[in-house]
This record gives sequence, C-alpha cells and structure tokens, in this order.
Amino acid sequence: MQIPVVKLIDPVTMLSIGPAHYVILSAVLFCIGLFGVLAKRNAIMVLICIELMLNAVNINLVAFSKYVTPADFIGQIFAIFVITVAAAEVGLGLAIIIAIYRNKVSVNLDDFDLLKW
Amino acid sequence: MVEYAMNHAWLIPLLPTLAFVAIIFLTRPWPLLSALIAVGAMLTSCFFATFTAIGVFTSPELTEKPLVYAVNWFNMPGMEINVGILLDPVSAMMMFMVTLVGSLIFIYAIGYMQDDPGYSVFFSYVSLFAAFMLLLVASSSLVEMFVGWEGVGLCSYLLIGFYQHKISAREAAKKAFITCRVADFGLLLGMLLLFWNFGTLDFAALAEKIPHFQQYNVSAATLALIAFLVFCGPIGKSGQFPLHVWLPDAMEGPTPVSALIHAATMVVAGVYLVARVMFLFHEVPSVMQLVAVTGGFTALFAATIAVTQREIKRILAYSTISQIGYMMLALGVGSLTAGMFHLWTHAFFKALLFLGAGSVLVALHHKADVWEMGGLLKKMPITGWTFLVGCIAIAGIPPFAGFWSKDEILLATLESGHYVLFAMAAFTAFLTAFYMFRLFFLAFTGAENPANHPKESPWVMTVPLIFLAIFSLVGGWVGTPWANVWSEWIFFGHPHHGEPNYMVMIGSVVLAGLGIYLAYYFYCADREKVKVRELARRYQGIYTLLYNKYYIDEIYLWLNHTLVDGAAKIFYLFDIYVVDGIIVNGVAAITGLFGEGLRVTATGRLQNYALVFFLGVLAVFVVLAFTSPLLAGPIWGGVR
Amino acid sequence: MGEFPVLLTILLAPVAAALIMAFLPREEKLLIKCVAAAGTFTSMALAFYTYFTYDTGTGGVQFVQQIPWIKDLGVTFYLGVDGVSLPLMLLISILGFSAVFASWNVDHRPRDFFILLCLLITGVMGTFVTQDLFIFLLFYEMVVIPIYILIIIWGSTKRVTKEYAGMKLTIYLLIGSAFLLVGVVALFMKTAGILGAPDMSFAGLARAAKSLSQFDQIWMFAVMLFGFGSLISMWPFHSWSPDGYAGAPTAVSMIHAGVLKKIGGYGLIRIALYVLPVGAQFWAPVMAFLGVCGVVYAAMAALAQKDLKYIVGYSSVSHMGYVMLAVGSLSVIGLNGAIAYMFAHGIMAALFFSMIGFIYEKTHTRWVPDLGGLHRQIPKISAGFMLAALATLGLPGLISFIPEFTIFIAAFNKYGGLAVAAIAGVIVTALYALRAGAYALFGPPREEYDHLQDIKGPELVPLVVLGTVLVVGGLLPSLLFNVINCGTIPLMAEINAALQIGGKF
Amino acid sequence: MPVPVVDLSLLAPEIALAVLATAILILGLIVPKGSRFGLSWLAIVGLAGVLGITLAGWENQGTLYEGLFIVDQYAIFFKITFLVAAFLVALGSQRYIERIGDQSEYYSVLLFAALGMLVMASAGDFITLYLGLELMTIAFIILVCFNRTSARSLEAGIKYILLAGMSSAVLLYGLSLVYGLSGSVLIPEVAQAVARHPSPALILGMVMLVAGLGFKISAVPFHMWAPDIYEGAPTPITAFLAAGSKAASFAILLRIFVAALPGVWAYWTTLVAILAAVTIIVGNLVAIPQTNIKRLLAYSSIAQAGYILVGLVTAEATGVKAVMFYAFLYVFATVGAFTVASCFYSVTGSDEIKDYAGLSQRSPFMAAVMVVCMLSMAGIPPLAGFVGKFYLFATVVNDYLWLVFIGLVMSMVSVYYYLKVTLVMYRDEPVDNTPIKLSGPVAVTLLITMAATLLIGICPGPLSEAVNAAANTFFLH
Repeated sequence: MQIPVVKLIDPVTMLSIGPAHYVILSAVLFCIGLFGVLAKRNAIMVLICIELMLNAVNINLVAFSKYVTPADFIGQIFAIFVITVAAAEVGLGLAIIIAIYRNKVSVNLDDFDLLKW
Repeated sequence: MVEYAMNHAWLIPLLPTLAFVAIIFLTRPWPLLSALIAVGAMLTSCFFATFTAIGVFTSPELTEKPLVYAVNWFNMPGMEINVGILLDPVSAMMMFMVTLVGSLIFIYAIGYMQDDPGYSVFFSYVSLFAAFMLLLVASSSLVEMFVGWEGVGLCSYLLIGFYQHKISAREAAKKAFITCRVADFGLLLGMLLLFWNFGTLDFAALAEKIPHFQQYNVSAATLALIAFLVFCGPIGKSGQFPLHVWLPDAMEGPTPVSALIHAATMVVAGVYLVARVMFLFHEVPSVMQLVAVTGGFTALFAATIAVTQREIKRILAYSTISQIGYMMLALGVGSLTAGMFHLWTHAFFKALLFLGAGSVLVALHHKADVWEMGGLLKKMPITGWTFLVGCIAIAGIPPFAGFWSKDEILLATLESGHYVLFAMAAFTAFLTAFYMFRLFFLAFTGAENPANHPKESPWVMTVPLIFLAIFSLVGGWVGTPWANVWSEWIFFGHPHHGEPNYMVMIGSVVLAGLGIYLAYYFYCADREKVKVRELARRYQGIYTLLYNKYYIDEIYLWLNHTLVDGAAKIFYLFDIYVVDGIIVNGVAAITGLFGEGLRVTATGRLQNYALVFFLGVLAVFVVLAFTSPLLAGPIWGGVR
Repeated sequence: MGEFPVLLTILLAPVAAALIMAFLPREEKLLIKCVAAAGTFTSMALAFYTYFTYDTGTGGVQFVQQIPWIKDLGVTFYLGVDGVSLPLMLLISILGFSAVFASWNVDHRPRDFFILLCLLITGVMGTFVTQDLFIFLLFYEMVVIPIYILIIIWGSTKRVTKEYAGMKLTIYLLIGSAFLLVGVVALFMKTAGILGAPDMSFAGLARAAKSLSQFDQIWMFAVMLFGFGSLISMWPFHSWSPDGYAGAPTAVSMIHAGVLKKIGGYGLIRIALYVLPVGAQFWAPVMAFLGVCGVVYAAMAALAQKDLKYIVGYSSVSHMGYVMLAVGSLSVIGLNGAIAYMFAHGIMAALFFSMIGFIYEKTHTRWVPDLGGLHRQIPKISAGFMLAALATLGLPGLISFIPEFTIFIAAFNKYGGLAVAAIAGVIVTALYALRAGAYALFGPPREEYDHLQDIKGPELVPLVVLGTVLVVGGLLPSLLFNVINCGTIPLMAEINAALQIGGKF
Repeated sequence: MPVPVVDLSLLAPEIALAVLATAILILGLIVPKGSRFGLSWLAIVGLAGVLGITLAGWENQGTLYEGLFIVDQYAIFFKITFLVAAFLVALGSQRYIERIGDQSEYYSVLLFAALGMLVMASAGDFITLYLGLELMTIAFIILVCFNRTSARSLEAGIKYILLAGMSSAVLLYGLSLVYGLSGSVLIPEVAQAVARHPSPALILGMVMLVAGLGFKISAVPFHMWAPDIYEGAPTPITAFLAAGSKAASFAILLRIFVAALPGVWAYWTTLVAILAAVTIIVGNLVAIPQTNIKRLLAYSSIAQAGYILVGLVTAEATGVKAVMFYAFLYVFATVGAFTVASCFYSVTGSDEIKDYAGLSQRSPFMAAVMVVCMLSMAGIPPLAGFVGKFYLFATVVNDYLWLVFIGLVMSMVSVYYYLKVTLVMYRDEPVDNTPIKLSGPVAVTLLITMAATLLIGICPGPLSEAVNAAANTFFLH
C-alpha cells in the first residue's frame, strides 16, 4: 500500500524547528546517558546518566505530543508520570547508595562483585 | 493288557518324571527310599514298554503307518505345535531297550553309589534322564524331540558333573554341554528350515510331505542343506568326528551314568534321530554319503585311539564312539535295519562292559589305569567272566550279539557298493577285537598287582551284570541271517533281507580272531610286555600321536581360549572405551564444558551486564531489520 | 465387568502400602516389610485373577474403566488390558512381590526403601494397565526418580560408582524419553488436526494416524524407536544398562531388568507399531539389524565379564536384541514371540538377579574368581542360580525356550541370514551362562564360605515363586500364548490393513 | 462529552489491595515495634480476602477509562496467579523476615509490588503499563535490599536499581517512539497504526519494548542481572521475583504482542523462537556447574522463562493458554523450592548445596517438596510441569519442530542438576542430625505447593478448562 510520506527533514524548512530536531536531540541525549551508564564507574554518576536517558524520553514524548497528537495531551501526561517515577527511583537509588557506602566505604561499581558466576 | 499299555504309552516317560519330582521334593533325606522309588518307577515303565512293544510287533501295519496320540501344545496363527506319543517298531524297540537297560543299571547303581553323599540326588537325576530319554524316543514331533534331546543333554551335564567338587568333572560337564550345544545350533537351524518350507514339524506330516518336496517348491539343494543341518545334531550328541571330544571326558561321571547315558542310550539318540527322519535323508543321497563316511571314518578313527589308551573307561568310551560310527555307517549306506540292530545289541554289551568296569573300579578304589591292574579274574570271577562275554560280543564272535549286528552292517556296506568303507569297517572290526582283548588281558589276566586288594562286588551289582551278559549273548539271535525277524519289523521303505553272505561272516570272524590273537600275543603271552613296549618305542611318533588323541582337544582348547575369549575381550573393551567412554561420557563432558564456559560470562560487574543488555537490543533489532521487509520503506514510515 | 475396579485395585494396592508405611515409625522394620509384602501380594493375587478370568474367547480390551480426564487433550483415564499388556502386568505383579522378599534383609532405612519400591512397582504397573497414551506417559517417567534414589542410597559401587551408574541410567533414559515425547506431541497435534477433536487413546490415535503422511509416520516412528529403544537397551543405546544393574540394589535390578525394560518393547508394539504401521514397515529392517547386533555384541561382551551382575546385565541386553528382532519381523508369530519372550526374560532375569543378590549378601563379592564351590555351602541359592542360567541359555522345558523358538521362526521367515547370526548367539549364551555357573558355584569348596547360611524362610519366596513360573510356563506355553494371541492377532490385522498388504501369516 | 460511568466493582481487587497495603504501612507506624508480628497475619488474611474478591469477580468483565484499564478473564486469571504467589510468599516468609527487618514495611511493600502486578495485568495502554511496571519494580528494589545489614543484599539492590532503571529507560524510549509513530498509547489503536504502516523506527521502538520486558522475564540476552539479584536478595523475595514479576511481564507481553500486533507478528515469531531456544539452552547449561542453591534455581528460572516464551511463538489462543497454564503452575514450583531454601537458610544460615546433605533425614518433608518442585520444573510426569510443557510444545510442534527437540532434550538435561541436589539431600549423611522443625505457616505453604504441583500434574482438567475460558476472552478485544 502507498504510505503517505511526510518529509520530516525538509531542507527548505530546515531553519524552522521541526519534530526532527527534537527527535534527534533526544536520541543524542539518550546515547550520552547510555554511554554514561556503561562507562562511568561511580554509582551516582550512573544514576544521573539514567536520569539523562529518562529525560531524553521526556523530550520525545513532549515533542511527539505537540506534533503528532496536538489535540489531547497524552505525551505531556506521560512525561509527567515519567518525571514522578524517575524522582522516586532516584530517591531510592540514593538511599541504597548511601546504605552501601556505609557498608563498603565505596561507591565504585567495580567494588561490588560479591555476587558472580 | 496290551491294549491298555498301548493306550497309556504316555505313562512310560511320565513315571520316571514323577519319581524325579518325588525324590527331589520329598524323599531326599532317605537315600534307600529314593533309590527304591526310582527303580520302581523304572521297572513299571519297563513293564509298560514291554507290553507296548508286544502290541506294536503284533500289529504289522504300524511300520508303515505309525500310531500317534498327540495333543496340541500351543498354537498361534501359522504355527501349531503338537506333543504326543508316536508308536512304531523303532520307537517301541527303543522304549523297551531303554527301560530294560535302565532298570538293570538303576539296580546296579543301588550298590555302586553306596555311601555317596549325593545318593538320592543321583537317583533323582537319573530318573529325570530316563524321563527325557523316553520322551525323546516316543516323541511325535521334532520340537518335542528337541525338548527331550536338550533334556538328556542337561541330565548328562548334571551327571557328568556329579562330583562337582572335582575341577575335572566340572570342566568335563561344561565341555559336554557346550559341544552338544554347538551341534544343536545346526539341528535348530534345520528345524527352522523344515518348518519354513513344510509348515509343520510333526514326523507323520513331514513323512507325508517330504517325499514330494517339489510340490512345496523346495529345491533339492535346500533339502540337502536341511538334511545336513539336521545331521549336525547327531554329530554332536553321538560323539561323531569332529565333535567326539566330549564323550571320553564324560567318563568323569559315576560309572552307571557312563553305562546308561554315554554307552547305551543317550549317545545313540543321534542314531535314533537319523533313523526317525530317514525319509528326509533318503531323499538326499549326497548327505547319506556324508553320514556313511562320517560314520565309517569315526569308527576307524576312534578305534585307533582306543588302542593306546590306558584308563579303562576311556578305552570303553572310544570304543563306544567307534561302535556308534558303525551305526551311522549302516544308516548312511541306507540300512536302517542294520543300524538299529547294532544299536540294540550294542546297548547290552556296552552297558555290560561299563558296569563291569565299574565293579572293577569299586574293587580297586577308582584306580583306572589298566596297566596297574591284572589277575582280577581270580579275585572277581563274576565280573571277570561277564566282562569276557562283553568283550567277545563286541569283538564279534558268533554266536554273541555283536557278531550278528556287525555282520549286518558289513553286509549292507558291501551290498551298497561302498568298498572303501567296507574295508575301513572290516579293519575297525579287527582293531576292536584287539583293543578290547588288550583291555581284558591287561586287567583280568597276568600277574596280580600287589598294591590292589580286590574283592567281588555285592549281588546288586553282579546280578545286573549276569542279566546283561545273557542279553549280550541272545540279543542278537533275533536278527540272524537265517531267521531275520528283526528286518521284518524294523526297516525303511521295504524289508531288507540280507542274503546270508558266508564270505563276509567268515572274514569278519577271522579278523576278530586275529585281533584277539595279537592281543593275547602281546599282552598275555609275554608276562613282561617287552614286545609291545619295543613296538611303541619303534613307532614313537605314531604312538604319542594316538595316545594324545591326535591333539584334537588341544586344538579346540586353543581355539576357545584364543579366538573366542580374545574376541570377547575386544568387544568388551570396545564397549566400555568407545561406546560408553567416548560417545556417552564424551557428550556429557562437552555439555558440562559449555556450562562452565558460559558461567564465567557472569562477571559480577553490573556494567558488563548493562553492555550485554544493550548489545542484545542492537542484535535483536538488526536481526529483525534484516528478516523483515521494512528496510525498503522510509525510516519514519508515515506520520500524520 | 466394571462392578469391581480390579485393575484400579491392582494399581493402587502398592500405593496404599506405601502410604501406610509412610506413617509407620522407622523402627518397626518387620511390620514395614510385612505391609510392603501385603500390598504387593494383593496386586499379584488380583493380577492372577485377572489373567485367568480374562475371556480369551472374546479377546480385546477387558476389565475396562474409563473416566474423562483432560477434555482439551482428549485424555481419558482409561484402564483396560488385552493380550498384549496382560502378561506384562502379571509379570510386574509377580516380580514386585518377589522383589520385596528378595530385599527382605535390607536394614539401612528400610522404610524409605520399601516406600520407593512400592512407588516404582506402581509406576511400572500403570504403564501396562492403561489404554491411553497420555496416562501411559504419566506413569512412564514416574519411575525415574524412585529408581535413582534407590540406586544412590542402597546401590553398590564396583567398576563404576553407584552415583555415576544411577545418573547415567536416569539421564540416558530421560533423553530417550525426550525424543519419544517429541514424537508423541507431534502425533497428538497432527491426529488432533485430523480427527477435529483430540483423542489420546491408543485406538483413537491409530485410527487417526492412518491418514498421516508417510514422511510423518516415518520420522515419528524414528524418534519413538530411539526413545523406546534406549529403554529396551537396543544396541548401540545400551551402555546404561550393565553399569546401571551393577550399581543398583537387587530389587531394582530385578524390576528394571525384569519389567522396566519391557516397557520399551511394549511401547514399541503398542504405540509405535500399532499407531504408525507405515513407519514401522520402513524401520523394521533397521530394528531387526540392531537387534541382531545387540544379540551378538552383548553376548560376546558378557563372555568377557567377571562380575556376576555384569554378566547378567550384558545378557539381558543381548536378550532384548531378540525382542527387537521379533518386533522387526512384523508378524503375528514374531509379536507373540516378542511378548512371550519379554515375559520369560522378566522371570528369569529376576530370578538371576535375586540369586546373585543373595550370593552377594552372603559372600560380599560378585567377582567370579573369588567365588567357587558354593553348591555345597548354599545349595538352594545354587539351584536357583543354575535354574536361571539354564533358562537364560534357552533350555527346552523352561519358560524361555518356546518364545525363543517362536522368535527364531518369525525372524527366519523374514530375514533368513540375519536370523542365523542371532541364533548363533545361543551358543555364546550357553558358554557364558555355564561358565558363570561353573566357576561361581562348582569346583572345590572354599573354607572361607563354610559358615554361610543358605536362604530360608522369606528369602525362599523369590526362588519358589519365580522358579515355579519358570517351569510351569515352560511346560505349558499355551497358558501364555492363548492370552497373547488375543492381543496380537487383532493388532497385526490392523497393521496389515493399514499397510494394505497381507503378511505371510 | 458525557462523563464516563466508572464501574468500580471492576477495580475491587486493586482498591482492596491498595487499602490493605496502606493500612499495614500506617499501622506499622502506630503499633509498637514488639508487637508488629500480628501485622503479618493481617497481611496474609487480607491477601486471602483479596484473592476471594478476585475469584468472586471471575464473571465480571469490562473496560474502564476508555480502554486504559481492561478487566477480562485473562487479566483476572493472572491477577489470581499473582495473588496466590503473594499469598504463599507472605505465608512462608514470616519467620525469615522477623530476623532481618520490620514486618510492617516488608508486608506493605510486598503488597504494593503485588498491586503493581495487578495493574500490569489489566493495563490497556502504555501509561498504565508503565505505572504498574514501575510500581512493581520499585517495590521489588526495596525488597531486594531489604536486609540492610547484608552486603550481598545491598549489592543486589544497587545492581537491580541501576539495571532496572536503565532497562526501563530503554523501554520508555521504545514506548515514546511507538507513541510518536502511531499517535496513540492505547494498545488496540497502536495495533491498527502499526498494521497500517510499520517502519524501521517503529520496529526499533518495539524492539526496545521487548528488551524492557525481556529484562523483567530474564530472557537471554537480557538475563544477566537475574542470577546475581536472585542470589543476593532475601530468599522469599527471590521467590516472589521469580514467580510474580515474571508472570506479570508475560501477561503484558502477551497483551501487547499477541493481541495487539498481529500485523507485524509474522516476522517476529522466528525471532521469539530463537530467543526461547537460546534462553532454554543458556539457562540449563549454566545451571549445571552451580554450587549455590539460589543461583541454581535462578538459572533454572531463566530456563523456565525460555519455556514460557515458547508459548508466545505462535500468536494463537493455544499459545496464550499454554503460557497462562505454565505461569500458574510455575508459581507453585518456584515458591515451593525457594521456601524450602529460605527456611533451610533460616536454620543453617547457608545456601550452599553441599550443606543440604542428609536433608531427607533431617526433614523428609522439606526434601520431598524440594524434589517435587524441581522435577516439576524439569517436566517429569506426573508433576504439573509435564502437562505445562506438553501444552507449550504442542503449540509449536507443527512449525518449529527443532524448538521442540531443543526444549525437551534440554529439560531432560536439567534433570541432571536437579538430581545432583537430590543426591546430596538423599544419599549423604547429615553433619548434625538435629531434625529441622517447620513453623506452621511454612509447613502449610510447602504443603500447598506440593499438593498443587501433584494435583495439577495428575488431573489438570479443571485448570485447563479455566485457562481455556480466560484465553478466549482475551481475543475479544
């Protein structure tokens, strides 16, 4: 069947901000976050990078909400939920990191390998 | 009475069976009672057998048309096996002979087995043997006969190994069973082929069908093969060359056993089988030739060995082999009459000889070497004289039984034109006379051996000897060339009247006489036996060869230990190292290794886990992207 | 004839015994044993009743009980026996009973032992009394775990450790059954598709399978052949068997060699052959060939053994070769022979193992060179041993001869030359059987065994029961064949109908 | 537009559970520390009550909030499954928790986790899905590191939160893409959109979604976290994690893929089949060399996930049904095995397999339960696992025969490591012969699990019919 194609990246309207910009931005942000998660050795940094990833998602959601479903605010609602949950998650994360720091005097992820094989 | 006996012929095998059961389960603790039960059962069967025989011999049509009482044993579509009793002169004669000789030997055994720990067991075994033997004789179908056939084999195994604590006895028993087993393999195949081609194993039916085997589209070659395979059985059972090796060793058993099983009855079962299925052999002359040659050769071959043996029972054993060779020869040249006749006479005098030997052994406390005996005739007259009768009978001096039957055989051989075989047979007759009298002179005449203190055996042992001696004398008179009652009854095809051939008679007598004289000359005339020693020294090679029975046992032993056991070892090692070791355990080991290998990927570093996770996502996406047709479309697809 | 659920009772009597035992105190050893004996005896008595009241005139499946079980799998709890399963059911009940007495002297944790034993017996029993494939499977693998535990706790370590032996036996058979399951699942789906509604009863499957494609039948039969074949220790999938038996305690060896293996043969006939005749026809030569290989190979291997249990272990592999050969002959005579032979072998193998068990118990060795002259010290055991040995070598007049003969006839008709090799196995069999007997029992007695006690009292039961069956079955084979005919004739008729060919018989 | 009428009776279980959880939390603050043990009973009884409510609502179906929240028998069945799991875990873990922490917190969090699962089961759109998922996850994070004094527990906790966070981020990103490209978050609408014009980006979104859920069900290659967390977490939690969260994730996976994406499914099936095969193989092979009972069970539960995935391969009622059936019986097997482990731990303080020596003599019942549960996982008749596997593989035998071979052969391989445990428990002589006493509730738990495993195995008829009904309602939407 014939798919109605909308040029997301339009050289003419390139200067005016379009959905593509948001999508690309969020993608970049996501990748940065992912890199952090994989590369950083400090638990707190990793936690922050996860936040980055979640925020990338939020950007996506909001952008799509504006361009795809402008009528109802699904995206925004979703984003708000994400923010809330993320907050809870971070709180919990920090709590655990503190607890484990008490226990091991370290927040370096490489020190946590009691459990393996 | 006769009617009754014929209608209840099935009792004849049954009674000894009952005796066996009774002894094993009830009367084992009371030896004498057990013995009496066994003897009683045997005598009763003998009684029945006698009347049956009379009945059979008074109704001539039975020779052509045997009387069969059969019941279904088990059946399934395409296979119906009956068991029953088949009465015709041959089987009647056999039954009579077996029960008669059996009874005498049982009685003898009462004395012989005195104060033996296994007294009752012995009588239970021999009763069982008698049962199986009679079943074999009376059976109406090949399967049933096979049951009896293996059964007697079993009993001979048990009785040869009766003194199980002796290594030699144990080995002899095993040897006997396995040798016969090898032979029975052939017989079994023959039976299968028969069944396959003719769809039945009843003698009567087979006798109907086989003469017109072409109708059942069976080629002559197949029939020959069948006949040959069937003949394998007798070769083993009747100790024909090359499977004769077990019979001499079988002498490890108690002497009554040797007399009953390994002289009079079981070993001639092979002859009986061939006679039974004569209708089969008759169709394939080639195999008949084979039978004749095997018989003739065995006769001569065994006789030569017997000449040099020292143990009294071994000599008799080889003579048995040789005599059975005669019977085979007779059957081979097509004279059922002569074969069965010799079987009949041989039963008596060979039993007599063995029992005599037995009584000697008892007297000498089982010192078996004839060279250490001597002068026994004075000390044990009854044994000695009866033994002499036996020797004369087997040597073939008229009017003793052996003469008539042997004469029949020689005659038949000659008439059928097998001159070479005739010559061999004749020479065998000479040898027979020689070694039998060698035995006699060595044992019973000459100087006494001071080491021995022999005394005559009790009457339970001597009375049977006397009876047997009588039979060895008169047993042959039923078949004299002038009044040949025998051939009126027992024949295949048409009655065979051998014209009295005086050349043959005289010839054989002369040969026998010569043999006896030589024996006298070497072993009786010169006290010191110097001549014979001289002779042995001169022909050292031949002597040792004969003395060691042509080294055949050694060859078999080598085959058994090197080839069979070697092969077994190889199979076993292959099994544990290849099938089990490499394949089974190998697979298991590999699985385990995979487990270990994958295990170490769990490093415990959560970022490695994250990496794997992410790579997984990519991988899945890539796979999916390439398997799905979507890459064609634009990245974003359609967006509103 | 459903007024009294006889089969159900036969099946559940041992379970009941097990439950009772579970609540008895550990110390009540004698009581425990008696309970076990009672349970097994009940099922044996009823099994005999069933066997002799089975109406051979009408034949077919009798003593039927049906309870709808799983609707969407078309499973019914379908109990019933016919000529094929009846002898084997009788066999397990006899063996179960004798096994209890063969292990009468177990004093290490007897309660656990007899509970597991009863469960094992039930499991085996179940496979024979059901007519529904799914229920068959339920029982088929249920026995695995009791056997494993029995081996690892009460087993003995010789050439290989009992742990290894038990694990190998278990895993090997399970892998086999995995393949079998693949076949069954596929069969189930395909037949369900054909019938519209699923049906797991043998008859239903057979009906539906007629319209399977030839290819399907062939590959399904192949996997089933592997599954059942490894259970019946078909060469070359036999290597679990000798080690397993050597490691196992007497009772397990008896039941495993005696009956459990036979489930393989039974399954081959009842499921593979009956449901997938086309596949069977395709694979028959292979079965026969492997069977013959097994006969010769294992017999030769047995010849090289010095451990009594290994001898019998290999000999049972070799004897199962005959069964494969018979099944491969695809004829009424062959099937008759196969089933009768499975029965016969069950009896004699059990007798053999129980006697070896006693010898081991008394002398603490199974190593033939260390034995000898036992016939003087323990005559009864020796007698039983010799009886078993003679049955093993197929002595006429004992139960094993006629089935063997029948198998030979059937095999000979179909695969002349191949059969000859199998028949030649008879010689080797005689060789190792007699050697074992001769070297272990006969010859000069050894004084270190003079003090030995011969079996007496309850220990005699296995010898008496099995010995009687051995002889009676040998003298009156029709007792066996009249029943078996009722099963095999219709079965073979179905198969031939499916194959559109009239077999030679 | 008219204000939609909300039939709260459909929400009864969720509401009841939320109330219960909150109540316990609050009471925990009020009741003095010493006497909080009663709260555990409150939780247990309450769970039973909720279970009753749910069962009562079996016939009561419908959708709320314009399809955001779907209540069909499919959902209800899964809810029952979760509640049963929660109930058994709660019942079996009283003593265990008593030693490591506060009863009230533990039980309230446990209930919240259960609540999250319930929500997931009837999620009709991505937002609800996400909420339920996160509720469950966060609750589990708390529970995993509930034993604040143990380094292992904490390590498990941090690993879990970071990895779970990342995975949910990935999941969300996928969701956002799907939403963006389909213009809706309602699963049915998404379905139509995807069916109308699928695109690589959409597929990427879907893949991320799968990855996120695959993480929860610990399907290879998203499984790496499972063994560590399972080993480190308090054993009852491990049980709940293995049984509950897996089942919940499967519930939602089925909802999304089988119901919602028939259009793109065609070329997903092969992928799922491969995933299933790999998961089965890896899980079983790595379990072989394990020496710690929890880790062994962890790997075996990975393998179990593989088996359940088999049911997803064919997007049909039979598959759905098989998954539901297996998930249900799997709950009992897992909880049973882990409960044995947990109360063994609370007696001996060890999880090493070698310490299980002679368990059959110290406590025949525990040993028996262990064996039964493990063999049920292995699929040995007459235990429940056999029937479950039969259903699962029956669905794929026609198209993916190789998968059936792998699955069944591997399940028999798994018997190997289960039997190694059996060997230790039954053959070896115990080091100290003191019999292990079981507290009443634990005994009841074990009894229930064993009885259920046997019962479902021997006569699966009733359950399979219930499952049938549920699976059919599933296709109404």
